[in-house]
Amino acid sequence: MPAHPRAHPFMPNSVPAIKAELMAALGIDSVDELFAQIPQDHRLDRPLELPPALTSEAALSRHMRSLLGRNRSCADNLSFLGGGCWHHYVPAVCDEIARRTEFLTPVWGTPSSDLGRNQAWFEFTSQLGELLDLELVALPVYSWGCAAGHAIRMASRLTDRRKILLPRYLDPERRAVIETYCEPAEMPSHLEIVEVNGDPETGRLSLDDLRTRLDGETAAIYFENPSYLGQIESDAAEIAALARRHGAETVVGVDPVSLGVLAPPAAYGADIVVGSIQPLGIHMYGGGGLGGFIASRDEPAYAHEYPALMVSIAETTHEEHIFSLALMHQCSYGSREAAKDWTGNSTYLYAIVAAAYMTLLGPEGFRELGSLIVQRSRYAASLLDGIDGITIRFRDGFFKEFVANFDDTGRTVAEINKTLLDRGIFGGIDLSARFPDLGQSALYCVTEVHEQQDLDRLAAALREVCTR
Amino acid sequence: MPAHPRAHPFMPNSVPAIKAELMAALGIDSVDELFAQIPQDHRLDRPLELPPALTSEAALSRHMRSLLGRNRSCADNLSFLGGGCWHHYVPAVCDEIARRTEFLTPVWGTPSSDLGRNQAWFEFTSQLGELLDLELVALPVYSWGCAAGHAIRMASRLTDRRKILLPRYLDPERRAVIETYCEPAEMPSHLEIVEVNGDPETGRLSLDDLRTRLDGETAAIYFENPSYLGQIESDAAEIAALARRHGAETVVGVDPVSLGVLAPPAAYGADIVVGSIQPLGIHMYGGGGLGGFIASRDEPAYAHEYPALMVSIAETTHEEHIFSLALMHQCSYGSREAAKDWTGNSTYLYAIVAAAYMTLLGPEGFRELGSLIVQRSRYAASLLDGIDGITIRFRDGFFKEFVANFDDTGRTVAEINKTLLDRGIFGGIDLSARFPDLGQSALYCVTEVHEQQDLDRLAAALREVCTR
Amino acid sequence: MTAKLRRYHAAVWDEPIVMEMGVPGRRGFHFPEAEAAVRDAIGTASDLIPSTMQRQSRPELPEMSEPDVLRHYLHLSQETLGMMGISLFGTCTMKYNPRLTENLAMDSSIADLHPDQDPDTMQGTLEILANFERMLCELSGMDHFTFQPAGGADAAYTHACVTRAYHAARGELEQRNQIITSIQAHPCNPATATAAGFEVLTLMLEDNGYPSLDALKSAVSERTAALMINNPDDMGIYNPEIKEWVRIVHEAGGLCFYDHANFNGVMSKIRARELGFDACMFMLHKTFGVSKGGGGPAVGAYGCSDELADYLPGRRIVRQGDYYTLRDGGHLSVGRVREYLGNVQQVIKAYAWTRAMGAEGIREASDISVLVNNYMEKELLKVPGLTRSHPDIEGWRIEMTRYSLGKLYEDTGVTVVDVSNRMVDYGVDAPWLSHEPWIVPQPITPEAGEMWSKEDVDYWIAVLRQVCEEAYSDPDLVRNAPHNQAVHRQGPTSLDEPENWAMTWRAYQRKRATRRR
Amino acid sequence: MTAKLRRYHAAVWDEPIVMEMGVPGRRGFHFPEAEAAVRDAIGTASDLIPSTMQRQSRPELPEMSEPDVLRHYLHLSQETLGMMGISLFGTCTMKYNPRLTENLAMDSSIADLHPDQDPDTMQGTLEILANFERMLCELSGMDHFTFQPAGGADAAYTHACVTRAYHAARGELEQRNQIITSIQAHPCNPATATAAGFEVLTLMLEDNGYPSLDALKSAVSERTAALMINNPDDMGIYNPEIKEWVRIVHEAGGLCFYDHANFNGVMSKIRARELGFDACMFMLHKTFGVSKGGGGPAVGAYGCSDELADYLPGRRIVRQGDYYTLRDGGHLSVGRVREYLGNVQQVIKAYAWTRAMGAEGIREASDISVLVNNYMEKELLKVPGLTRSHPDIEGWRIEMTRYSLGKLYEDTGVTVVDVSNRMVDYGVDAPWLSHEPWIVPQPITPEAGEMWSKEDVDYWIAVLRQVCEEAYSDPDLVRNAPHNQAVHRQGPTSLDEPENWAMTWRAYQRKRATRRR
Ligand SMILES: Cc1ncc(COP(=O)(O)O)c(C=O)c1O
Ligand SMILES: Cc1ncc(COP(=O)(O)O)c(C=O)c1O
Repeated sequence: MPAHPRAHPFMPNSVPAIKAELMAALGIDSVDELFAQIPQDHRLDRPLELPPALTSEAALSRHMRSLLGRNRSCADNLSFLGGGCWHHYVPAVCDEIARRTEFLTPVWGTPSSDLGRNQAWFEFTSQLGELLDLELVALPVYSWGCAAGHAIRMASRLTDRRKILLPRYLDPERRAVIETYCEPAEMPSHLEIVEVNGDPETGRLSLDDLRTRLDGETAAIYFENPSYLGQIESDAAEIAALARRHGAETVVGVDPVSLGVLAPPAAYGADIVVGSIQPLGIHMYGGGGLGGFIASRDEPAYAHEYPALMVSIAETTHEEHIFSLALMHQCSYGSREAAKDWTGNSTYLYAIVAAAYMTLLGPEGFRELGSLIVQRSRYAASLLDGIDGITIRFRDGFFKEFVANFDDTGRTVAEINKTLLDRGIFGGIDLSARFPDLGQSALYCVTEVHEQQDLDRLAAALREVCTR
Repeated sequence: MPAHPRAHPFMPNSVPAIKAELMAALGIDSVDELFAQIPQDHRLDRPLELPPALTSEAALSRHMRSLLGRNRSCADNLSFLGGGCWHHYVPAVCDEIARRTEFLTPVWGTPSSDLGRNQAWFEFTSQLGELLDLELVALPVYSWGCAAGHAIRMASRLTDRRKILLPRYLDPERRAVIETYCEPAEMPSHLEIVEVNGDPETGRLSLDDLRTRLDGETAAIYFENPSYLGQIESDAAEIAALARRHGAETVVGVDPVSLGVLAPPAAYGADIVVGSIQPLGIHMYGGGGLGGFIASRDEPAYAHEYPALMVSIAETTHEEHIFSLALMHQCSYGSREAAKDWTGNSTYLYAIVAAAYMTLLGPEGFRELGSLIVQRSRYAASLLDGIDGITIRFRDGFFKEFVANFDDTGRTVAEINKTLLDRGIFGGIDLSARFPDLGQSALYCVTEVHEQQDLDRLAAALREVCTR
Repeated sequence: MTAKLRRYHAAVWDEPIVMEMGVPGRRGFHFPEAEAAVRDAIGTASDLIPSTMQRQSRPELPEMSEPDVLRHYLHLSQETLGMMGISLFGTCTMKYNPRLTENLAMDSSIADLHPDQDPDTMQGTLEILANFERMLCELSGMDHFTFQPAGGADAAYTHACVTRAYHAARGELEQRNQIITSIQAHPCNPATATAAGFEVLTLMLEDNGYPSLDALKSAVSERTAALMINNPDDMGIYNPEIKEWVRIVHEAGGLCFYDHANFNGVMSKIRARELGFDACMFMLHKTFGVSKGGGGPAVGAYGCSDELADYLPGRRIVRQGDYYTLRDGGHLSVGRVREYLGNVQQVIKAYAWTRAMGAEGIREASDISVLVNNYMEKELLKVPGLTRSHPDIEGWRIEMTRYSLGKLYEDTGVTVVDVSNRMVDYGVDAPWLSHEPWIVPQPITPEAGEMWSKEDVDYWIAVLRQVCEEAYSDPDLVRNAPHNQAVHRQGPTSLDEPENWAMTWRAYQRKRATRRR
Repeated sequence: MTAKLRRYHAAVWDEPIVMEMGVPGRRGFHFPEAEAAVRDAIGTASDLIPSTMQRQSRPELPEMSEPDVLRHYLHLSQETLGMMGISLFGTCTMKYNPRLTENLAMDSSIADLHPDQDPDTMQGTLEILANFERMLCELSGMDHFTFQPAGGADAAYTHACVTRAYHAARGELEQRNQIITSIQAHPCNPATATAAGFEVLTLMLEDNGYPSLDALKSAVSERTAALMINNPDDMGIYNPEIKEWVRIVHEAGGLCFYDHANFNGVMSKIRARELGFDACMFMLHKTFGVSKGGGGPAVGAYGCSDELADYLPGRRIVRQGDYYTLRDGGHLSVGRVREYLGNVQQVIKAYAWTRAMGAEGIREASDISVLVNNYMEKELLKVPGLTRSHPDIEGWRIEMTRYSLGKLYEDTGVTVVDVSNRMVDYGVDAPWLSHEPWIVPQPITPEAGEMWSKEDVDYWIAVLRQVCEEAYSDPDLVRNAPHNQAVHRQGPTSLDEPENWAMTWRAYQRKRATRRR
C-alpha cells in the first residue's frame, strides 16, 4: 500500500482536502460525529473483512477474466437448451442500444427530460401490440413466470373466482413461480391450481380432461402456445371458447418470436396474453436476460387490474407528443397495500432493446425467423428420429422445441448429456425428473442459430453416443 | 434465394418501389441509362465473382468468428512483444469513448456542429503538450515512423540541409519508413542517412561516433528515448548540445508512457519531438493501433513546417470557446503540391481516445505507471539474467524493454520462441536478423500488464527451455 | 460555494414515433433461408404449421433499414437526459457503473450462458455468486443470500413468502396473518405483503421522525407474522430504538425484515443481523454499482439467518472444495419468486464493484455519502422556500434528507413538480420527490452518495436555488418549464381516463380517430 | 417531395476544457504497486532511472475521478453532430458502419494482437487479409493489393514511391521526374508526388469537364514518371477518354495510377486494370463501410499489376494451402510507407462489409448511388441561387454532383460557408464544399451513396432549399448561423497568425496572458 492513501477512482470526494473542506463547513473534526444518531451498541466494532480491494482496473479485469474463463458458453459450444430461456441471435444493433449510457445508467427523470427513453418504451408496447394484435401492453415485469402469475391474479380479480387451470406439461420453473403467486392454502386469497392433462398422443392439452375441470368456479385457464414441450396448441380456439362458456378468462403464454408465423392468441380468443421478451434481442445471461410481458384488449376492466407500469402517449402543453405513465394510482407506488400486486425496478432496459429488435426485424423478419425455426427444428427432429434408440415423442406440430425420448438406448438423459458435453454439445433439458411419465426424455431446442451443419453434427454425435 | 429479392438491410432504397419512383422522377426505364457517360468498351461485361453474400448478420457473425477463432491473442497468452507496438492495459473508459457513435462514424462538420470532437482533439494536444512540456502539438499522423519521417523533413527544410543522423539500433520498421521519407538518392530532394553507432557497453548512442558524424551539413540527429533496445539515453542533453553546436536540429522519439518518470525531451534540448500514441489507451489491433505525434516549441518557424493538421482554440462571435483548424493553407488540402508534405485521413479517433486516457491517468497515474513498468521490467531482466545461458545485454538504465542474449544456450531465438509458444508464451522480438552483431538476442518488453507471476512464469519456462 | 450555471439544452431531434417510419419492403435484418437439404427433407414452414394456427395478417411493424433503426434509437438515447447530467435521485443511490463490468457482461462468457447448463460449464459464474454471497454475509451478518429476486420489491415479496413458509412450517400461518410496517417504508413493503396474502398494519411517525415503541407494541400480537422496515428511512432519520423493535416483534413470534435499500450511509457501520433482524435485502442495482437501466434488470439480494435458510427460493449454490454445484431447495423452500438464479450478470457486476471498492472503499463511501448529505443540507437550508422535513429534529441526517418546498408553494404557487421541470433546464436530472403518501408537502429528496464531486453537488444546489429564486421573481417561468428540453411539459389531460390513455400506437390511432369524429 | 423540417437543437453542455477541470489529488485510474518480491529484488523506480533523466516537475494534467472523465467525454460526444444527422458529405461516401464489425474489432482476437506475433497465431487475420486481397483484385482487375497505406493519401504516396522504385530499377528515375495529374484530382495526389520528390504537372479542365487529350499529350514526355488521376472526378464527370489517356502515358513510359476514391458509383461497372491502369487505390474507410472515426484510422488499399508487385511496400501474405505466412519484400520493394501490415482491424471490417454486400449488393449500391444522385440533382436545380458546375455539360453525373452557390452569393452576399453553418441548424451534417482550388464559386458537393433513404435525401434537399430561401428573405439569419448549436460560429480572428493560434492549452494560457497585458 502506498504511504498516502490514494483517492479512489470512483469517489471524487475521497481526496483528503475535500473531505476536510466539507467537515470544516459542518464544523466537525471527524466524520464519525455525523453518525451520532446510531447508538454505539448498534455499531459494528471492527472493520469489514472482505477480499482485498482491486482498485486497479487492470488487476480487477484480470481477476474477473480468470474467473469467467471457467465458464463455457453456448456460443463456444453447441447448445440445445431452451425451455424458458433461449439462445437466439442478438443483433449487434441491440447491443449498441443496450449499452448507450443514456439508457444504461439512469433511473427516471421527467417525461420531458426522458422523452427518448419513454418514447422507446412506447415503441416497445406498440410493436409488441402489433405482434400480439392487442391494444393494451404494459411495461415488462420480471419474467414470463411473473407475468403469468400476475395475469392469473388479474383473472381471479376480474372473475372473483379462485380456481386456476394449468397444463400438466408446464415448465417447472414457471410453474413454481406461478404457484408462489397463487399463495399457500392457508391464505384467504389463495388460488387453487388444478392440472389439465396433456394428450399422450399429441402432447397438447387434453380437451376431454379440460372439459371435466372447467366449471363455474374457474377463474382462468392458463396455457402456452407453443407449449412447454414445443407443441403448437391447435385447439387453442376451442379451449378459449370452452373457457368463455364457463365465464373463465383465457390466459395464454406465447413466445413472441413465433408470431411471424403463428396466429396471435387474441385471434383465437385469449383474454390476457403473457410471455417472455428475452427472445427479442436479449442475451440469456445465464437466466438474467428474462423479462415478461402482459397484454390484453384495451378495456377499462382489464386496464384497471394491471400491476405493471403502463406508458401512454400524451400531449405536451404545446401539442407535441410526450410519453408518460398512466393509471399510476393503481400500482404499488400509488396505493401501497391497496395496489394491484406490486411493481418496482423491473426489466425496462430490455424493453428498449426489444423495441429495437422488433423494428429491425419488421414483419418480414419475423416471418423469416419463424419459418426458419420451424424448418430447422423439424429437420433436427427428423434426424434424431432416425437414430436407433431415439424416438421423437410428438412428431409434428411443434415450433422450436421437441421431445426426444431415449428409453430404447438403455441410457439416461443425464448420461447422454454428459457424453455430449465432452463433445462440446449441450444436450436438451433433461425431462426425466420433471415428467417421469415421459421416461428418459429431453427437450431439444432449435433456433435460427443452429445451421444445418450443427444439426448434422448433433445427429452424428448422438448416433455415436446412443449406439455405443 | 427467395423468389423476390429482398431489400438489403444496409440500403433503404433497395426496395423496388423506391427505385421505380426515383427512375420515374428521372424519366428513365433502367438505371443503366445513367451510366451512358461510360463507354461500353470500358465496362466489365460480367457480374463480379465474389464469395456469396452473407446478408444475414447471424451468418456473417458466425463466419467472422470462426475465422478469428484461428487467432491467438496477447490477452489469452503471455506476450513479451514490443518494439513499436505495445501491450498496455486499455481502460474500459477508453473503449467506451472510442465506440461512441458520434465519434466513431463521422467525417467532419463545422466547428460549431463538431464542437465536442474538436474540443476533444484540443484536449489531446493540450495534455500531450503537458506531458512533453511543449506548446505546439499537431493532430496525430499515421504512426511514429511517419511522424519521425515528417519531423526529419521539417528539420531539413528548417536548416536547408540534407544529412540526417540516425542511431544504428533503430526499429527496422520505423527505420524503413524513415528511409522512404528520405527519398532515394536519385531524387533532388533526397536526404542522406548516416548511422551513428551504439556503444557496445551501454547500448546507448556512442557520443564519440556522433562527434565524428556531426557536421555543418547535418540537418538533424534523430534518436529515441528510451531507445529501440530499451535504454534510457542518459547523454541526451549532451547529444542535443552537440547538435545545436553544429546548427542541426535535435529530433527525439519518445514513448509517452515513460513521461511520468522520465524527463521530457524538451528538458534536454530536443527541438522536435515525435512518438507513438498507441500506448495511450489504444489497442494494438495487430499493428492497426498506431498513431504518431509531432510536437515542438510554438515558434512560427517550426509551426510553418508542420504537414499535419493543427487544431487551435479560438472564439466564436459570442466569445464562447471554439476549436478550429489553424494554418490550413500550408497543408496539402490548402496548397496541393506546394504543401509541406501531405495529410489526409489519419488517426484522429485515437486522438480522442488518447485524450481520455491522459485525463484518466493524470500526473499520478503516469508516475505510477512509469514506476511500475521500470520495476517490473528490471525484475524480469534480473530473473532472466540468472538463467544459465541467458545474458542481459545492457543490465541497467532501461525502461520497458531489454535485450536478452541466448548465445550461450546454443540455440537460436527462433527455436526458443517456438518452444515458448507451445507454452502459451510469445517470446521477445528476435533481433538476430535485424542486428547480427547482437548475436542470438531477443528484445523483451515488460509493461504494467505483466504481474510478477507472469514474469516468474516466463523465467521458469525459459529455464526449462534453455537448459534442455 | 458559487457554481456558475451551465448553458444547457437537450438534444432535440423531433423524432417520429417508429410506427410512423419506414416504407413497405424495407428490411433491417435478414435471416437465411433454410438450407437446401433442410428444405428438401422437410418442406416449407407452412406445411409444418397447422393451418388454423397460421398467422393470417402480417403484424403492422415498421419496415426500416438497419442504419435507420440504429439512428432512430440513437436519437432517442440523446433525447434522454439519463444521468448525463447530475442525478441526485434520492432513495436510488446513483452510482458509478464501471465500464469494465458493463463490457464484461457483454462477453459471451456471461451473455451466452443458459441457466440449465451443466454446472461444469458455469464454474466461473457459480464461484462469483458463491463468493459474493459470502461478501454480503459479511456486510450484513446474515448467513445466506439468494439473488433470485429481480428487484428490491421482489426481495420484499420474497420475505413475505419466506414468512408464509416459516409460519406454515410451525402451523401458525393461518393465525399469523399480519405484517407490520411504517408509513415511511417503501410502498413495495405493504404491497408485497398484501400480494402474499397478509394484512398490513402501518405505523405513523411521531415527532421524532419514527413510529413510537408504544405504537409498535399495540400493533404486535399473536397475529403478527413479520415486521418489514427500512432504517434509516427516506428522510435520513435513523431509528435508534430499532433493536428494541426487533426484540418486541420477536417476542410476539414475528420475523423481522430489514429493507436495506438505504444501505449506502450505514454500510460498514451496522449489520442487520447484529441488530437482531432475521432477514434483509440489498439492492445491487443501487448500493452495489450495477447499472440501473432506467428500471432494471435489477437484483434484490435477499439475505437471512440460518434459521430461515430452508425457506429460501430457488436453487442454492454449494461449494465443494474448488467446485461449485447447484442444489434444489428442499420441501420447505418457498419455491421460486422468479425463474432460475436471478439476474446473474448484474450480480457479477456487483461483485466486481465490491472488489473494486474493498472494505476500506466501502467504509469511505459511507462516510462520504453522509458527509456530503449534511453539507448539502446546510447549504440547501439557505434556499428560499425550502425547509427540512421534521425541521425540529436535531442532529445530522444519514445519507439523504427529505426537504419540503411547501413554503415555496404557499408563497408562489409553484409546485415541486414545476421545480423539477425547471431544474432539468440547467442540465441536472430531475430529483426524486417522495414515495406515496407525501407526508411533507411538496417533498424533494436529493441523495448525493459518493460518486458526485463536491463541484457537482454545489452545482446542483445552485440550480435549486436559482429555480426557487425564479419561482419568487417569475413564477410563470418555472410553471411553464421546461424550456430547454426536447419537448415542453406534459399537458393537463388525465391519463387515468380510458378515452385519454393509449398504451400502444394502435390504441392511440383508434382513440384519436374516435375523438376526431 | 415535401419533407417537413425537423425542430432540431444540438445538445448544449457548456462543457469546460478538461485542463480547467479536476482537483489536486483526485484519481481516475490506479496502477498497482509493484509486488513485494519485485520491490525487494529491485528497489524503487527512482533507483533505476539515471538521475539526470528523471522527470523533475509533474505534468500539469487534470486530476479527475473516473466517472467525471467518462462524463466529460460523453458530453463532448453529444456535442458532436457526428453523422447522427444526415451526412451527404461528398467525396467521402458516407456509409453505414455495421455494428457487428465494430463490436468484433473490440474483441481480443482482433484488438490484442501484436504485429510481430508468430504467423501460427494470426491465421485468422492473415486468412481474412489474403481473401480480401483477392476480392479487391476481382473488383479492380489488379493482381495484388497491400493494406499498409494508412489512408487514401498514403496510397497515393505509395504509388509515388512505387513509381520511384519502378523507374529506378530501369535506371530511368533521374530522367523521369514528372508526375501528371489534373486540377480535379484530390490535393493528395500532387502533394504526395512532390513529397516523393517529383515535379507535378497539373492539367486544367476543358469545357467538357475534363482535360483534353491535347493537353495531356503536350504534358507527357520522356520525363513522365506517372499519371495520377481519379475518374469520375468530384463533379461526378466521367472522362470517357481515359483509356486513351492511359495509352498515351504508357507510350511515353509512365505508369498510370487510378485514384479510385470515387469508386462507389462505378463499382462492378468498370475495372481499373481493364482500363489499362497499372495501379489503383480503394479507400476502405469510404467505399467499404469502415467507420471513419472523424478522420481515421483509415486504409488506402493499394493495388497493382503483376509487373509492379515486386515494388510493393511491407510484408506480403503468402498462402500455402490452408496456412498463411508472411514474406518480406525483396530488394526492389519500396520498403515501408508505414509500419507493419496497416490498419488491420479496418481491413477486417471492410472484408466483413463486402461479405455482407456480396457481388449483387455492390452492384446495387452503385446503381442506387448514381440513381439517387441524379434524382437529387433534378430537385436541387430547383433551389434558388444554386447551379450545377459546368451547367452546359449534358448527361447524367455519376455518384455525386458539384454545385455552385455563386449566384446565391451574388444575389444575397451569403456564402456557402454561411449556408453550411445554417444547414446544421436543421439537424443535418455540414456538407462538403470542394477541395482546393475552388474551380466553381461557392461550391457545394453532396453525395448520397446507398445508405441514405429517399426520405433523408428529400429532407436534405428541403433543408438546403429552406436555407437558400432564407438567404434571400433574411440573409442575416443565415450569415449569423448557426443558432441551434452548442456554440455560435467561429469569430473572424485569423488562426494563421502566431499571436492568435494556440494549439495547446499552455500556449493559450501564455498568449492570452500576453494579449491581456
Ligand atoms: C427503501 C426501498 N425499498 C424498496 C425499494 C424497491 O426497490 P425496487 O424498485 O428495486 O423494486 C426501494 C426503491 O427505490 C426503496 O427505496
Ligand atoms: C479522390 C480522393 N483521393 C484521395 C483522397 C484522400 O484520402 P485520405 O483522406 O484517406 O487520405 C480523398 C479523400 O477524400 C479523395 O476524395
